[in-house]
Amino acid sequence: MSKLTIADKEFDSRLILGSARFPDPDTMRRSLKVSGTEIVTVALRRANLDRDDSEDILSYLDQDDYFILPNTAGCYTAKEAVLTAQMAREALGTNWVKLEVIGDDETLFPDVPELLKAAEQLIMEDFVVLPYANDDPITCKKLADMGCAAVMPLGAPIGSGMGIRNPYNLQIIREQVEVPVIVDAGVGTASDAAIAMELGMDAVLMNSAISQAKHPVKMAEAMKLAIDAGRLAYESGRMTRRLYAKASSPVEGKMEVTGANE
Amino acid sequence: MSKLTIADKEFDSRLILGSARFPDPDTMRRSLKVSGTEIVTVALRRANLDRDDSEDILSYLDQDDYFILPNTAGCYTAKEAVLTAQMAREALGTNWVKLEVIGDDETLFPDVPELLKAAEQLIMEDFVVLPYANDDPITCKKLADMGCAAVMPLGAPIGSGMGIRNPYNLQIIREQVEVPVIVDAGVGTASDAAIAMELGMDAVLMNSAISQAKHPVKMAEAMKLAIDAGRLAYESGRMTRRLYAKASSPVEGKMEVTGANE
Amino acid sequence: MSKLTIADKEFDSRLILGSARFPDPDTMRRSLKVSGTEIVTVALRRANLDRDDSEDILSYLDQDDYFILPNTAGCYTAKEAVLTAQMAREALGTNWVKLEVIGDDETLFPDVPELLKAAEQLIMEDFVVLPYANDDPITCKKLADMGCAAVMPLGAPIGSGMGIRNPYNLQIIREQVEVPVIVDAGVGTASDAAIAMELGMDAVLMNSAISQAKHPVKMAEAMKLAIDAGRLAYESGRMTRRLYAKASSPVEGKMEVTGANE
Amino acid sequence: MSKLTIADKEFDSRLILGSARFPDPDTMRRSLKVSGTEIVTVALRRANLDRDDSEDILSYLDQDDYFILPNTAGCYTAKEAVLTAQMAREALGTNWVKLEVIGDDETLFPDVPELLKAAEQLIMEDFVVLPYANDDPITCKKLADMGCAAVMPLGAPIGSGMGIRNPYNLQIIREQVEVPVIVDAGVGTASDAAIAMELGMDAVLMNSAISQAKHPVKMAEAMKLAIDAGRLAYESGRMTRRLYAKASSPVEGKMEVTGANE
Amino acid sequence: MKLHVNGDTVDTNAETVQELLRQFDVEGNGKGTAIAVNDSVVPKENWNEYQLNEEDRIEIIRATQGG
Amino acid sequence: MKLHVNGDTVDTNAETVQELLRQFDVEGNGKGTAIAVNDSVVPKENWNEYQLNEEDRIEIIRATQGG
Amino acid sequence: MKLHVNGDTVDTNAETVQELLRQFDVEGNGKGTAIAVNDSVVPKENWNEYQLNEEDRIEIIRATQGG
Amino acid sequence: MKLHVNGDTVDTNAETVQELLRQFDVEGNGKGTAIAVNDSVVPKENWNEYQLNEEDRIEIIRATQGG
Repeated sequence: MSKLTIADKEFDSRLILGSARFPDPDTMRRSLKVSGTEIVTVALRRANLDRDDSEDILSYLDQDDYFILPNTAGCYTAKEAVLTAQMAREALGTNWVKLEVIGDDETLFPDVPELLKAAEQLIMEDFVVLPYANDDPITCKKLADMGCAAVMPLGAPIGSGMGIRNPYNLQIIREQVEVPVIVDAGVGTASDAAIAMELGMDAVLMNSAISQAKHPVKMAEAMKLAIDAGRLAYESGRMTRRLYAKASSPVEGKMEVTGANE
Repeated sequence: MSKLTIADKEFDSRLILGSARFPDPDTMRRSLKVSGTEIVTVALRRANLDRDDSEDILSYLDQDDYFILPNTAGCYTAKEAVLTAQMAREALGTNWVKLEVIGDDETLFPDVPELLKAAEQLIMEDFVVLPYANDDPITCKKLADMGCAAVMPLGAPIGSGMGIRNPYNLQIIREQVEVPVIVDAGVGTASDAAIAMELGMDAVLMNSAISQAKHPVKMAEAMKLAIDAGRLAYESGRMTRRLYAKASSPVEGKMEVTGANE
Repeated sequence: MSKLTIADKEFDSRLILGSARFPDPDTMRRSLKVSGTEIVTVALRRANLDRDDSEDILSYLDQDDYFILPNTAGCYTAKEAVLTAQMAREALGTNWVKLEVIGDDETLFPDVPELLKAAEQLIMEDFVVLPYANDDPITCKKLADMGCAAVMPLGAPIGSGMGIRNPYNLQIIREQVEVPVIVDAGVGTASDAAIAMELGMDAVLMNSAISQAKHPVKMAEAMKLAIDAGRLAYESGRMTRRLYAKASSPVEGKMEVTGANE
Repeated sequence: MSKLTIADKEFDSRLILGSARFPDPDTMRRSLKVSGTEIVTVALRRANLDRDDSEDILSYLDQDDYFILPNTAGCYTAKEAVLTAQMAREALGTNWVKLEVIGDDETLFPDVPELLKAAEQLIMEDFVVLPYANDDPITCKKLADMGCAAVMPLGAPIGSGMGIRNPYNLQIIREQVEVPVIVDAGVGTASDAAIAMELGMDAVLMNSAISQAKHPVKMAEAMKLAIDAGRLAYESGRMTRRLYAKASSPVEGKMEVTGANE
Repeated sequence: MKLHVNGDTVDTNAETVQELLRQFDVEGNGKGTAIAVNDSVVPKENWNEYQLNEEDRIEIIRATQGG
Repeated sequence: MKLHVNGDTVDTNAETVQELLRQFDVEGNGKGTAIAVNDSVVPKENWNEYQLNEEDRIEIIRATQGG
Repeated sequence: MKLHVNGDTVDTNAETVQELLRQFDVEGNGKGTAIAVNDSVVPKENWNEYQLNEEDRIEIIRATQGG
Repeated sequence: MKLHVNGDTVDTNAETVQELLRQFDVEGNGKGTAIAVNDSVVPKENWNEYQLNEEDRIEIIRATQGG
């Protein structure tokens, strides 16, 4: 199975995970481990100044040696997103950023002009930008053309688990850009991830599908396998579809039975 | 991951493979091995009396220690199918049979009355009967009730690669019978197999999806992973679907940026 | 729009309606009228001997001059179905029958062997048989070959409103038999009916989609239009599908604007 | 069936047609007439100065008394689109415009920032703006909020005939904006149009589905019926879906037959 | 005489199908009704003379709403 | 005077938009035609007096079939 | 003696199934082969003594690739 | 001096970013924390000398779980 290259980094796993909404930190750690992921996303939030934040997710992720990808979740404007990315760079020592600039909090769909503006500025500031985008070929092409390291169209709304709602658009995007295409959001179960990979996507980023499953660790394993299954199937060149049947057992050499066709 | 039990036998793999239409015997052997399958189907055909059949598939399967499942492919009547099963028992020393009684050679759909008749007689003769059936809850229930060891509804026509055409019927069948439900035929790529397993199917039997892929060995690996992915996802209890988004990153604690919402 | 011919009778409408489960007889009458249907199905049940059956559906249907098609709903065996058909012929003076022989009362799927047996006997007794069948090409072909006047595969379970679950099977059936193919059961809304007709089906038989809508009379009109729309679209020869766009406005002769492509 | 109101105008028909790519002007005129449409779109192109443009589409449309809606097809920038709209207003005496600002000529998907910019400026110049948009709730909401008279998300790429690729997004858009939602592009056959209307869309704009059908006039009639069917079904309140069957014929009062259940 | 009519046991003096129907007030010449005795249809034209016997199972059915 | 009309370079004596249109036989009062000079629309009522200058870019457009 | 073996008419001196198999060089004790005479399976242990008759229809089948 | 720290108004004697952090017991040299004053990031190496002014808006943020 071929490797995933984003910017100048090479990854064995084509599964990128979010760290949010797990029942508890231990379940998160075991899920991440089992999933085989190498990249984990984190958000940036105000430090709680009144008490010590006992659960320090970052230390776990650091100990387990993940490549940490900060996001700009919750930002509505380019200005907010750019500052958040700068803060993330300062806090985490990475110039990679999962760029989210959303339009509202009901759909969490991107705000396209603000997203483009933020991407442009962050690229000028030498960030490696991985933008969460609509499944819109034009926006994705613009993002790729301006120098984003990958484009990350959504499969369905964040946290919806609705799967790959429009495989056609993803297919067009895959054909229109050179950089990796990563499906970000929408995957709800293993077959969704496999379908994304079979469409030729380079990776899948997910969070709720694992953290909100009844058994997150088991689902993490399912996702690991599904990503590999889908990628291998893509590389295998699937059989052609046909409306009618085609016997797999040989049709010649059948024995004759008296009265069989009476 | 729980094991598969058919009749009195337990299997680790939930993938059953046909041995037909591989580009060559070596590709077949490697594909079977990589797939992790424990059960392989064979057909029965007239021996070629003019020359030695140089490629003896059976000896390979025997060497590699697969559980061999003879089929009655190509039979149009209960009489033909029963005799073929008896011949298979004699030839292979197994009382297991994948029972196929088809209605025509264009669709290769089962002939329901002949299938039921053949199943009934074979069960009386102490066969372990695994019937290839329509995705028809009534026929499957009859087959289960009369003592078939499993029911094997089709996902789509044999050799069509059209995937799981009617997941609803499979779901109903799964709820209506106690014995294992094995999707036989129709799977074309890895996600099809995962979908079948996520529907709660107990196993998938396939052939062309692997043997007719451009790279069969790679696809065999894809299928192994997809079956496990789908089963694990089924056992994990997937997240619930929702039309609208739900943020995975925390919504509280976002920093404030001047003029962000102007 | 071409006419529908079943046996020796010609119909203008390709919509066949059931008369059951309307909120009240007046709504039924108005729905039937608005739908444009010419054929209405009825069931046969024990007369209530204790009191006068005040609502006599039959008299309404007779007054409004519908072609009445008795069904054998609720029959589980060929014997029951044949006797019911004979009773219907006696009661209604018609040798047409919608033949239903079901396998259980949860799925209401047909019992294939009993259905075939009943059809065979009724054809010998000179009935015009319209059998409700699985979307199974083999069973439908047998029914057509033995002399049924039409075949009526289900789109989805009776009363489920799930639409056309497996258009591929219906398409195969349409190609495999010469007699009219009528989708019986499953249609839930107008587009389902249009889809059935676009697949080349000759007619659609429905009941709950209208009688269980919030506004049955309005839905009856919707269905009338949808059936005609689907049939006309089928006869029109639809445009070909393409993954990419094709401009409808002319691409040449666009005016030039300075700096437009800056 | 309720009427369609856009800006201050009321229309009986919910079908809007393009005038392009018909085999000949007569077929166009007959198709438009049969479709019942009241609004017809036209493009603006350089006059042919070398010879008289013998076929003057406009005069036909005028004679037949359609409400003419000029488009800005082929424009890639806000500047081009605004000038085209101004030219259209001058040429046709209407301040209505179907605003198209596309990103490339392979997908014909909108360029979101340019579209928003053009819409904003045209609204300031008192145009009634009907923008062709992605099926993106955020962009549609911005367009509605800035004062567009309707939003026109695509069902699939222009001229693709792929149908409604992502009904979920259209449903979200319908819930998020107050102005009419018109599906523009993608419809390929009658059921596609019905599906759009059943989703609660207010109208459908199409062109190739009719002009590229084998028999455009017949397809125009199909579309007229499908639009009405879908709208009526939407207003009727469809039956609820259920996985299992529900008998429509009464279950009580069935006669008893000896040995029926043996 | 004891008969089984539509699943109920009935004591009656009726000796023919026609008499039985009259007893139950079933409008016998109307369209929409049919009679079976012991799983065999009795055609309308025979109702008048068809003799009933002790323990006969009689089904009187009518057309009703159905899908 | 040299003008650029619909992308072609044209040598003309026409001094106003109206004269240019007459030269090209474009029916100037009919509905469906519009004129822009150097990316600005020239309203119909100004065609008569609108003076053209050397190197002006003129677009003469008409409504046509479109989707 | 004339037999029908796998659909072909064959003239043979073989009197038992075992002899017939030997004639065709079919490895009779190996796994994967079965014999039917006139639509009935002849078990391996009977091949030696099973007498063939004029016009018998014999099927010699083997396991092969199948789906 | 009055500052706005993470949205709350705070009265403090701290004169530099470093002092402010110490006051809040925020582990200042650890990975995972960043500071902005009036919408501009203050790099770690400047915390020590960065002078705060009355009414400054300070954001102290940390990496946390996110998708």
